[in-house]
Amino acid sequence: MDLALEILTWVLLAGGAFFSLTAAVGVLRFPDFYSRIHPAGKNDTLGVLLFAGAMLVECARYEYSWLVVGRVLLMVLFMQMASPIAAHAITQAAWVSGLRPWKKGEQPR
Amino acid sequence: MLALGVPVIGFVLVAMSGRVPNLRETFTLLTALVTFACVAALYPAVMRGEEVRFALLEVMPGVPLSFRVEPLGMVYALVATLLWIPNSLYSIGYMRANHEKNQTRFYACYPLAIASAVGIAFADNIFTMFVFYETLTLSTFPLVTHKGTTDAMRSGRVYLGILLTTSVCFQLFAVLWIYVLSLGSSPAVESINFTVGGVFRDGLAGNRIDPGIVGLLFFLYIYGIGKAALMPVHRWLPAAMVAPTPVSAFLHAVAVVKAGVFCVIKVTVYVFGVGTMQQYGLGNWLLYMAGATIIVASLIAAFQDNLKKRLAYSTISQLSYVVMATALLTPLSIMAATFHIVAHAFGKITLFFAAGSVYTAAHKTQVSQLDGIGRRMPATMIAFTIGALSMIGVPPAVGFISKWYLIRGVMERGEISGTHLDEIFVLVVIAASTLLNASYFLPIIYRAFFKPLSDEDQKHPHGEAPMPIVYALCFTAALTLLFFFWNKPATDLAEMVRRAVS
Amino acid sequence: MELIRHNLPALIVVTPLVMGLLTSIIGRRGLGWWMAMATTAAGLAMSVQLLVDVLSQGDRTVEYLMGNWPVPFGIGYSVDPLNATVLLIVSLLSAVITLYARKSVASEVPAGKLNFFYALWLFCITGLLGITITGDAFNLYVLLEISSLSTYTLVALGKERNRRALTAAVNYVVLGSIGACFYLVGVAYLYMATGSLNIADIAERLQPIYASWGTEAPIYQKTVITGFAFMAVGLSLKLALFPLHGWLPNAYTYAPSSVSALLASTATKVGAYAFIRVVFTLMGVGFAFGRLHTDVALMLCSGAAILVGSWLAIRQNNVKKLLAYSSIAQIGYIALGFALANKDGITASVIHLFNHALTKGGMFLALGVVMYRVGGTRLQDLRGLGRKLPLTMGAFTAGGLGLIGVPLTSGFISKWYLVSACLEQGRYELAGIVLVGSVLALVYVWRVVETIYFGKREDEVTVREAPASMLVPTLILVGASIYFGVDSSFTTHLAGEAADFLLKVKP
Amino acid sequence: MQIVLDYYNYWACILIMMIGFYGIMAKSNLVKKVISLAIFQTGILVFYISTGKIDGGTGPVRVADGAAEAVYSNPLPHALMLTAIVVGVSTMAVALAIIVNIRQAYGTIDEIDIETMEHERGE
Amino acid sequence: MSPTIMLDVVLLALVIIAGIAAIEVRSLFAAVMLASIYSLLMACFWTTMDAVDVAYTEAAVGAGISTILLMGALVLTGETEIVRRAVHWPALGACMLVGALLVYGTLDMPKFGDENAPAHVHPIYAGYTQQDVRKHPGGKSHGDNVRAEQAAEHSEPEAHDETAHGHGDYFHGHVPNQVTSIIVSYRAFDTLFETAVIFTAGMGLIVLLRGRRGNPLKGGLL
Amino acid sequence: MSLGATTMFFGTDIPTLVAGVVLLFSILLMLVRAIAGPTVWDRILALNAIGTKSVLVVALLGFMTKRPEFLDIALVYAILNFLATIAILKYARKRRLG
Amino acid sequence: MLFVVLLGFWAVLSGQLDWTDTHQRYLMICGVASCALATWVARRVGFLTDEGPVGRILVGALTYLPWLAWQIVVSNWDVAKRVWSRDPGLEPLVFTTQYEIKSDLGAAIFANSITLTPGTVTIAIDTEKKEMLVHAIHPGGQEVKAMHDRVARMEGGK
Amino acid sequence: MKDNPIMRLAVRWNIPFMLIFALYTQTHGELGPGGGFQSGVIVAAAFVLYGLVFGGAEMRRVVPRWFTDLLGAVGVLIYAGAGVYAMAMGYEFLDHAALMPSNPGGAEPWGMTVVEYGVGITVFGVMMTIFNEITEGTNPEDNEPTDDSADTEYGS
Ligand code: NA
Ligand code: NA
Repeated sequence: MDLALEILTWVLLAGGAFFSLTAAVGVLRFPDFYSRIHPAGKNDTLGVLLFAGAMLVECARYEYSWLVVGRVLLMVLFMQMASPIAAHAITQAAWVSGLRPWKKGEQPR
Repeated sequence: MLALGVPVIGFVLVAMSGRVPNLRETFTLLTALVTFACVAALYPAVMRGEEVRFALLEVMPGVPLSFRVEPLGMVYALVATLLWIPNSLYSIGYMRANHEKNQTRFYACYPLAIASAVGIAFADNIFTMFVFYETLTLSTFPLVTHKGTTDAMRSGRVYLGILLTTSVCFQLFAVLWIYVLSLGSSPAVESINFTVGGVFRDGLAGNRIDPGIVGLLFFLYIYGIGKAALMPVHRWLPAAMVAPTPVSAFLHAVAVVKAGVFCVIKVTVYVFGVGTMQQYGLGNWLLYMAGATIIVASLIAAFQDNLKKRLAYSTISQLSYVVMATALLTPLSIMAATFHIVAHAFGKITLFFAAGSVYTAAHKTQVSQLDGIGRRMPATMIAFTIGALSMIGVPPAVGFISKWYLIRGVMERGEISGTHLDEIFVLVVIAASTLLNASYFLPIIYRAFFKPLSDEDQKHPHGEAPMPIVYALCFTAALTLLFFFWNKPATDLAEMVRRAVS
Repeated sequence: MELIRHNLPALIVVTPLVMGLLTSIIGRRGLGWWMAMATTAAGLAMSVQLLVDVLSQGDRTVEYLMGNWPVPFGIGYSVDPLNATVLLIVSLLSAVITLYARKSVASEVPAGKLNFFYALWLFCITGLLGITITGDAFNLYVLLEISSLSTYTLVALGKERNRRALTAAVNYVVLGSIGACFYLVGVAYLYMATGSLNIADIAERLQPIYASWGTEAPIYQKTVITGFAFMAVGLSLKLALFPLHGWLPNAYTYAPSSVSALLASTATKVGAYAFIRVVFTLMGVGFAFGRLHTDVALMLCSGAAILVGSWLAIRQNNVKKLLAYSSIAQIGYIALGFALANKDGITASVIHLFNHALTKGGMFLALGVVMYRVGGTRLQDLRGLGRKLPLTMGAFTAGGLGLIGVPLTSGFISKWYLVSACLEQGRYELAGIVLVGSVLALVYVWRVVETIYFGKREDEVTVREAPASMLVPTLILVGASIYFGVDSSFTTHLAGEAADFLLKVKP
Repeated sequence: MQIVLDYYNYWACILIMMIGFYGIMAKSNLVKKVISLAIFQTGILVFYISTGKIDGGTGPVRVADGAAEAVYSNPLPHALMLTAIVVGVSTMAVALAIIVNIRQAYGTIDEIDIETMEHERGE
Repeated sequence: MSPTIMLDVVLLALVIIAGIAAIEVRSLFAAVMLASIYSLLMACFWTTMDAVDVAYTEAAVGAGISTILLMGALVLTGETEIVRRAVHWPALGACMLVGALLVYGTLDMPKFGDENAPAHVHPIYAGYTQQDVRKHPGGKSHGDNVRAEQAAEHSEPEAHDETAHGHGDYFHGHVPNQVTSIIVSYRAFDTLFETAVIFTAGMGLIVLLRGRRGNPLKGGLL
Repeated sequence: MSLGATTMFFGTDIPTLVAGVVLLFSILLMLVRAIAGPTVWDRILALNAIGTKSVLVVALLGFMTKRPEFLDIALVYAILNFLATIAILKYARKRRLG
Repeated sequence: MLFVVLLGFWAVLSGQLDWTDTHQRYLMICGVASCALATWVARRVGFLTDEGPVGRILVGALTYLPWLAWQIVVSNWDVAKRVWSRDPGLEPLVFTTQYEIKSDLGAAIFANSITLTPGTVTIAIDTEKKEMLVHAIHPGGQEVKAMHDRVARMEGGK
Repeated sequence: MKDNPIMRLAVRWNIPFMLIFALYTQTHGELGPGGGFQSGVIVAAAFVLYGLVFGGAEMRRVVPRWFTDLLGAVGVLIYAGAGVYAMAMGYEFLDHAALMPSNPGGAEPWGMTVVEYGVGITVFGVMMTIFNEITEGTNPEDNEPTDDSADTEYGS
């Protein structure tokens, strides 16, 4: 049972790390601001969920108090709320400032 | 120590009565008279050989501001306070006649300067002497720059610059050095107090101090006393000629340069000790330096057309007489030096009064303008003649006496040392300088009395200067003559100095 | 009373802090000044009492434990003759300058901000007093920062008169922060080597470290040396020791008049005190001077400070700046004194802390009057003021004589001891530099004095003598400076006690 | 090599301090100077905090069960650095306030520009 | 070796990159952002160093205050930097000198993480972490006398009895956070002045900024 | 995070460590974006993303050192990162904060 | 209601709920006071005054959230594939979408959901015209209808 | 930003939770990380967030300027007051034992609590002041008086 839980944490951690890295690579590779916001603002969201999952499993394994569980949940909740809001706010600001999206075939910028 | 307090009170009174000129000048004269009276009152005690001591306050632990009356100081104090009386009188006449500005500041500074001079005269230790030496410089600075013109300011800067720089860099250095040497359980120096026979005797005898260092200290002292105007630190004196004539008289005769040479004698006698100096052969270079100064200054004086400048260079050479006499390091020569302070003071003040009188009455400053002036201003020019004779050393002027003692001093030194190179040098200097003195004073007298008035002067008739000036002038001229015949107080005191030295 | 007396070391620092807070809340308009005045007066009384207490102790120390935690666990204050003297200097000067500040500040700072001005003023004083009294190396840093931070703001307030105040302030912020940071780095290295922050405890724990250095396995040698180096450089920046004086001239010149006076008379003094404390109590003379020969570096720096500072002062046309450069030279005298590390040297240093505070403070106050009445402090603004502001200018001149070190002024006493100390150590060249410095001082002071008394004014404006509230403090300071030149028994006694304490001579 | 590993934290903090110090000296823009100063200060923070670290130690908050066996990192440097951080940010606030005033008075926040302006005015 | 050493090294590298970038980047806006990033990374580093309170504070200061401050200042000062030369050699020299001295001093320090470093064997380390520092004993101080009287009045033996409370722990209420116990109890005096420093900064801002008329940079992107 | 099977061989928590290093590596990539720009929006984007990842790093560290109560730090991070993003945005849009 | 939620929040954070311990008692009192204070401030800043049927939306969210989570996983996978593929195949476009959600809260949830799912980002909301400007990295991202309907239903209580 | 419903909501929903979090940080300072300083910052952050979105003038309606200015001083006064109280009771400055003479050890955490409140209040006040001052006069829509004589003193 313990080994199963441990393997579960590995999987979740690996998934989280994978999506985080994906986000970063996306931010580097994508051609313009508007397309970068997709991996940056949100591939994280899944990454966060997976990491949080790993932490919760950990809580179960070590029987950390419910306070720790509560904190993990709070953290996830807050980040899932804040991250799209921030992403939205940034794109809106960029849009209002006059930045226009890259079209297929243009030079990346 | 009333002698010190009175001038300070006088300063306050003068400064406060600035709005009422008559009151202010009354105070000035009154202060002068009372101060002289105070100093003179001490004379009998000194003659009785009593110890008059007074410690004002302890500025730093072990470094008090204290006073002691001894014969040498008495000579200087008497001369300064006595001559201040005619000087004040003369100032009043001069300042009124020339409508000078800022008279209150002018009169206020005098008492301070005199207080400083008295302080120097009666100082008990090298610290006290240094303190009053400095206050004398500072209190005379406003007098020198009295006119406030750019020229006056520049000269004032030279005056202050040279006097303070030398005193701070050399004299203070020496004072502190001696102070530091006097610390500890077996000090190299007995104390910072003036001691008969000097403070280095035991230290040198016990090998606690190198004679070279004593020599260096002596050097520092001599050049730290810039008021003695030994070349090459004499530049301040001609520069100070920009001041009004009463001030020049004050500088040259009453207080300032006298303070310089007085300090030289006092330090030589009471700090370094004549015997010690002689034993270790420390003062010889000074003899030559002073001799050179005498000759060079006299030569320069001979080529000056400005009357006051000529007098200034004459002062430089006369001061070096005192220094040279001191440097001979014999009891008689010290006596000569002491006496020459008096002699030169009387003569020089007369000369300056006369020059100021000429400026006030005729607005002339150059020697070449003086043709025939003796007929219009006979009193002034006769006084001038007396003063000049005293400078040259012709009897019956008082200058002769000091030269007499000086020559006796040279002889005495010959007996002591056995070598004669120094003595011959001194004698040659005396002879040469007498000739030179004559060569630059006699032409003036000749011009004044025997040359006709120039055409220019015919158009501007004038008489004698105002009465206070003439009175002062006659008084000092009379003193110059009188002192030749009745000089007991001075000789007695000088004699006491001689006895203390030998 | 007994309660107050026991808590004096804490009260002396806490009172201005609390009063500063209250001042910021209720110190509107005039009240701010009254509160500052009452506080500084109380501070003066307390520091006098503390000094008396210290000197009456057999071991010449008064200890105080904050929160009653034993040192080195808590922060301890320890008062000895040296810092009791510096406390007296700071509280005396701050009281007199506060007395003066009212009108001057009212004319230079917007009325609505006076409560904050006086609050910052009191905070600055709190910091300075705290630095002086604390026995904890890190606490010293915090107090240093509170005084610095309030000083930056106070200096920047000079912007109402001249925008240069702002650049001066920002320059001060940068250099002051570097200084504080260097000090902090130094503390870190010493903490590394000893594990403590209490000055006395560090000093004790350094002993075995020093002892190991001669052996084959020296411990923490490089660490301790580096720690000391950083502390020394940091504090030198704070005390504006040449060549780290860059912040000082403009800060003093463009700050509001009272602030210049307060800074000139107290801030660098406290910096010098801290330096002395680090060298003598924390690191020990044997290490700092004996092993590292920091004294040689200090002598070089202070000699250069005397000559260069005076030389630059000569070239200034703004009299405030002239005084600022003169301060750099005077700091050189102070540093030179303790670099000599003999009794006369430390005595000279401490006396000069005292005397220079009085003299410079008085001169800056006199200049504040000029600012108040004439509106500028350039040389041409002072022309011919000798007749119009006779007392103020008299005070300025007297102060100037003190700077030169004319006999019977307090400056002379300092130089007397300093030169004696140089000669005792056989450092004739340093004695010469001190004396040459006096001559240079003569030149720069005399330029101003001449202008005051012999300069001609083109504009014949009517300038009245200073109001009594400004004149009296000016005269107090200059008068004291003269008094301590004529009778120096008080200052020499204090300084002697301090020197004995530092050199561990048993009383 | 060993010395690099033994002290790697210290090398990093020295590097950070040097970066900050360079910025303070080299940058004429005042805001940049302030940022550099902040970086310099963090270098010191790193230094202190590193001194407090103990291998195998844990954060100096007592673990709930059994205080005896846990090794805590030294809390003292942490406490000191809390103060230092606060002091640093306060200094930054005041510095920026002055810089804002400078911008208003001079129209620029470049030190060299300001000096040139004052020099031309003859100060 | 601590398990976090890898993270440590990587974090430090990131911190250094961010620091250099913040100083060298042209746009002040970018510099402020990079400073903010720098601060975030720094806070991660504090956590690896077990300095939880410092991390907490760094987060509050770095992400919260200083970003707002710098941004606010940029509003009022403009954001372009004039770059005069690529490398300022004298500054580089000075910074090398400082660096060299620092390196020199580090060479014989206790090793990083060494539990036998003087700082950790000094009694104050044990005192703080075990919280068994006792208040100043003896009757030297006035306070102690008062305390003794009060103790006599109340006659509560456990208040002065070590054994009654385990390890002679002075913090009877048990303060688990040792950092907090240092900053507001052992060294509360420091913190008092730290608070005063904050307030001083507040006053400084009021005095220097309040009452400014007009914005020097009217307008903007919108 | 897990000190079970893996620690038998390595004495340390390898999976969490690897996850942490990967997170830091992605921070590095984001940092490159923040430095390179090119628009201010790219930088803000990168800042925000770095903030998110830092929160994760801190949280992971808490678990790694077995002190999960330090999650508070992660929380405060998340909150203040949001604030910083909004402030910077506000500035970037309006060139003012008030 | 907010007060109760906040109390819960406090309890999760604090965990000091032992009434017998003096210090914990103090902390609990603090908690209640804090919640009261926070509620009061929330009123002051206009919390819950103009957001619409909050209660119903929150209940509806219970079913919506799991669905949303699945959507997030799917779209994340999609973006991840693009990131790692040699040719990301980006054809970005900006489009507007009308919405019929009444409350601000609903609109916000909808907009956030669009943003949360990778591939689409809400650029702007116009509450007057009831339309949103959305950026998508490929044309397939235009399918937001399902999401809209769910949110609208949630708001409607069905 | 205040015309954007997302931002409006985000901020309004966040504020109470941030406040609770801050007060938690404040009161649990001696149990876990954090304390007065961090609490003050978070409380201020909540209002600053509000100010960023709704404008400085609106924020100052919620938290008046005189109030925050005052708090800066009040916090330090509370802190120093704790010390002065101890002194007045015959203890050393800042000896928390003065709060509970019968049980000095037990008084320690209470004293710490008191001074932490002082710190928190000051930090909150000063953070708000910083935001107020650094943003003053930059919003052309604000028509608040910024005259120094009217505003620089508390309670005007
Ligand atoms: Na805490
Ligand atoms: Na705390």
